[in-house]
Amino acid sequence: MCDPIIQVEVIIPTQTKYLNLIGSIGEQIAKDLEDYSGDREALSYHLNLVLTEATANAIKHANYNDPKDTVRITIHIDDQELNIKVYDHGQGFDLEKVDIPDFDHPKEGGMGIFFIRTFMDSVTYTRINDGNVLEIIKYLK
Amino acid sequence: MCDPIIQVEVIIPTQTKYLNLIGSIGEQIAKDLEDYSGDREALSYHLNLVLTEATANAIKHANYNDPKDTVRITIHIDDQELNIKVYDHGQGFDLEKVDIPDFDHPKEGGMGIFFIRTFMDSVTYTRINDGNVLEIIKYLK
Amino acid sequence: MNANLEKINGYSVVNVLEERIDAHNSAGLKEIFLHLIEQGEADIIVQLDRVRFIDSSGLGALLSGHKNAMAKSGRFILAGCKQQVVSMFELTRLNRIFEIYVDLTEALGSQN
Amino acid sequence: MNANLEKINGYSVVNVLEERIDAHNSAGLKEIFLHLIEQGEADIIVQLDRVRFIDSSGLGALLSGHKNAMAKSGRFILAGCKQQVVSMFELTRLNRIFEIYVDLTEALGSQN
Ligand SMILES: Nc1ncnc2c1ncn2[C@@H]1O[C@H](COP(=O)(O)OP(=O)(O)O)[C@@H](O)[C@H]1O
Ligand SMILES: Nc1ncnc2c1ncn2[C@@H]1O[C@H](COP(=O)(O)OP(=O)(O)O)[C@@H](O)[C@H]1O
Repeated sequence: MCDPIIQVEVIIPTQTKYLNLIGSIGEQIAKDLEDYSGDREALSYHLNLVLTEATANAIKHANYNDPKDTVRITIHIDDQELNIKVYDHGQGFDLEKVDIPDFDHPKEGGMGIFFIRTFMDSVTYTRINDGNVLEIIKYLK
Repeated sequence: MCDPIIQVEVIIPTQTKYLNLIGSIGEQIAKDLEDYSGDREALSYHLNLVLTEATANAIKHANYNDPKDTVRITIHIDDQELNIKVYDHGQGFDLEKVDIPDFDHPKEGGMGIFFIRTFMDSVTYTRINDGNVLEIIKYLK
Repeated sequence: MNANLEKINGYSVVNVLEERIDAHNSAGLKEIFLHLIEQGEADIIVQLDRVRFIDSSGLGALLSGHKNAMAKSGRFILAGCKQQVVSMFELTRLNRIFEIYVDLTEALGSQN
Repeated sequence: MNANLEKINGYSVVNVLEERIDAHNSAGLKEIFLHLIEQGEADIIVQLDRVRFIDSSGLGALLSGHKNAMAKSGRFILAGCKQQVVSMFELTRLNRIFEIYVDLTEALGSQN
């Protein structure tokens, strides 16, 4: 029973104005999920947030000021899990070295990866041919 | 200047509950379009409507009750135009034979293609390998 | 179709609670009208103030309700339509067929 | 960043008119706070009642406003936050740092 239910692929220029589009797609997908036993409203917000943060990182940190650079985002959903991949063409970074923010001394940045890890079940960042891919999984069962 | 700006591909099961997702993506894309000289609010509604009607047709008329059947929708936008393709796996139909509705004797059905033609600039329906594709174009300049 | 029903001054008021009427829920709306009319409730006001989007199947459901109410010499009134929805009526000339009032109060105050 | 400014009882009230604060408009919000504080207006109320979504950069912009207002011995008050927004403050413990009131009236009526 692992046939994909929904598959979405979006390719956008590295511009923050498209974050709303990406986030909204996540929000809407959560509303359409059948059989999700958890809090659907919360999942809507979380998917919106996770897609926004991951795409914003690909735009902010992985773009050599090439106006033709793009970010590719895929969302695959099957019975078991929701899988998000965000592809960038940057120099990459070490996900393991990103620490939990120090909430006693809050800083303006550095909360994005924390949100992704908090709301989703698995996060990896891997170098591929012409760039990198951040893969995020949320188990639905 | 014909590099694509936004590319979206969505594959959904042939179920009407996903119409909202498809329509919402169109609505949001219209809001993000730069340099569109026309009425952006109206374009939002029209894209929502056109995607909803075209996808609903692929679900209603082109589905042999195969629960694993899917509809594939692509949206490509460049400087010049917005291109929507809706792929179905059905027996097809003759688009040229779909008449304008008779508004003096209104009927419950038969308005979908009329809306698509009214709001967009070009509509074609073509047989391809394993099905058919409805291609809809709206010029942006 | 998410909707609730009230009875006011002899009218069955159908409050549509969805923002969107499309092929996913329009059959449900049509059913509501059919059911009312079968029960002899052919004076119907449809409150559309929440509806931001309607597709061809939604227009079809309203037209079906209208036709069936007329067949029983009832009234079929639309109230609270947003501009986007009115535009769809205009494009299909359904505005010449439906009785349309700004809101429920105007609809209830209207003479047949 | 779509926002308007009012001056009420000595406070600069920033009404955020967006439903969404993300990396696209958060820099603009930060600028608004910086600009006010540079002009000596360090008592700020941010009306967030329209905001349905805030990301990490939006939280960062609020934190920046807070820090800069504190540095000038001002106040930095958030009003009208929706539950989703409050949840984000709670997760990052920013609720311990920000002064938060249900609405503008409560915010204006509060004593320092
Ligand atoms: N796609 C990416 N490419 C390169 N570096 C990244 C990427 N995503 C995250 N990073 C690095 O990880 C750090 C932490 O990211 P995050 O938690 O989202 O906070 P912020 O983006 O606010 O700094 C970033 O500052 C950046 O150095
Ligand atoms: N993808 C499709 N596959 C097969 N037939 C189609 C398809 N799309 C439209 N049609 C045919 O064209 C007719 C007109 O479509 P439309 O104007 O959308 O109205 P409706 O769907 O309400 O009948 C349909 O009744 C159907 O016969």
